Amino acid sequence: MNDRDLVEAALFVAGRPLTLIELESIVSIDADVEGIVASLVKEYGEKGALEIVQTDEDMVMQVKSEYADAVRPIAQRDLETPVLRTLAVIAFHQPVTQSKVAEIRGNKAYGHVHELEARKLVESEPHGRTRLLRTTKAFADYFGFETDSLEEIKQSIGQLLH
Amino acid sequence: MNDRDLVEAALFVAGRPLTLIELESIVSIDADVEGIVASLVKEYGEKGALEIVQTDEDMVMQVKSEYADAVRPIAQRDLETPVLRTLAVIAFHQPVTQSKVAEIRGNKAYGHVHELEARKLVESEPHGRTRLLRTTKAFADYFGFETDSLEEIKQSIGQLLH
Amino acid sequence: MTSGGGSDAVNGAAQEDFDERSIDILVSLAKNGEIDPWDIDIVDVTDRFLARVAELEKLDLRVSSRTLLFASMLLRMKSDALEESEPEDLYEEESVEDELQACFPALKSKVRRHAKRRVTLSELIQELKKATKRKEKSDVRRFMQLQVQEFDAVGLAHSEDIEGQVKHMKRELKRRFALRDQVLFSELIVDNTVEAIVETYIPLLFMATRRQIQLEQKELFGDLLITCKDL
Repeated sequence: MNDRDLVEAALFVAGRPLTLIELESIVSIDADVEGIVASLVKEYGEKGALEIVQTDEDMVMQVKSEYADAVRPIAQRDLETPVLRTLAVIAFHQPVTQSKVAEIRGNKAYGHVHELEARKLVESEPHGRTRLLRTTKAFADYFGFETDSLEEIKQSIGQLLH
Repeated sequence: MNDRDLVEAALFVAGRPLTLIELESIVSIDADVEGIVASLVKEYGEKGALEIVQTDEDMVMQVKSEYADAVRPIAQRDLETPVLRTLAVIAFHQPVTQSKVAEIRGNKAYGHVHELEARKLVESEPHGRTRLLRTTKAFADYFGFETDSLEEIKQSIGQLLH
Repeated sequence: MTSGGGSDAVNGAAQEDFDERSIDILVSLAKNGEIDPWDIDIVDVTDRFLARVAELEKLDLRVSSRTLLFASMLLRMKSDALEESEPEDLYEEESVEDELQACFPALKSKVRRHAKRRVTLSELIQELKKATKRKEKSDVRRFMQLQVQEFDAVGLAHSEDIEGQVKHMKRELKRRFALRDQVLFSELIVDNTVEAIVETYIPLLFMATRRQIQLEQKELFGDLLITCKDL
């Protein structure tokens, strides 16, 4: 086992940016992690579909941008389809009651709303015996809306729908 | 964009075994996917911490086993502990009915089996009113068993248990 | 609330009495610690509820027929629960005394990359389109169900002479069981209307509760297999 390979393996499995401290925790005590990362950045940059990108704080292994679109359908999404579908319904009908969403999406929607709230993509407030749901600023950021105004988001979605 | 890089990018983002058909869906129409995979297997095998492993049906990019333990703490959890435990019960008692697994593991086991089947680690066939479960070749492969014989797997697990 | 006996089921009070009795059974299960009211396992509750129903032989007939319907609803919920398990179940805490806890770490998986990518806006829109289509379909289905619901199965069970139906069914089954061990529900249906199906099903439910026959359904929505136990 050499330190270069340990850093490579770590960047590969993490699937997210790693800090120097995290990398240092797995290599041998006297390893020059910064030097290793710098040489990996160069090596990956020269050939293949992958790259290692380094910022001040951290470094990440990812697909070079020219290949990203082509392989997107193969990568796993961070929202499961049923949950995503419930989110789409909320975004389009918002502000909308939880019971209305359940009527459209079935009882599983309660679990989905729970997950979407935990992910902070949806927020709710009490509304009679049910709850009123709307998307959050984090939702707008996630999907690249320039605004977090509910009306404008609904309009954009409406336009894209037709 | 070249086909070798597309295959490499696809194996990287997938994080799971891909079939030839999946790979063929993203490369150019006249690409020799089998040839590309064979040469990637060789190339990765010669250096670095990663490997591409090919079975009859599919191929996967993963960390070489000598680096696995060192980077395991950094890797994102794959199967949740309760699901792993259900898988252990199936592997140890197989072939075993779904109802027997639910008896041991509780009703949550039905959801777990669903996930394990989707991951192709477990397969089932109808058996009266329930289903008979067993582990798959992918299971043997994923957990590093040298054989996919149910008897030998059960024996190995039995040894680990005691 | 008392369980079992004390029947003053006069017409108007019948519905209330039924509700009370069914709930009573559940409450007494909870009191005896047989179910945890805060953590209802529908499969387990159904099994225990049915077992308790079988014990309460002295129930007033009308109440008992409603209770059986209640039990059949529980059974339906049970089959739903068995059919699909919510994803959040996957991540529930496990009890520490699980004997396999210690063993599994010994089985080490290969280390692969499990990163997930973000969903794109166009994927969100695609899902919205699918959700809208599904909704339209389910609205059509609901409209069709409404037509069927005009027939009140519960009312029928309540007002008809159940014991008479049970007797009739017993005769019919004895005749068939004389020749073989098992009979299919579909063979007993003379007329393929909702009314006829319910009229055939309810006496069978009674007989099953009295352990005179056994009802089995090999697959969801499949035919019922009737086996003679003690006719």
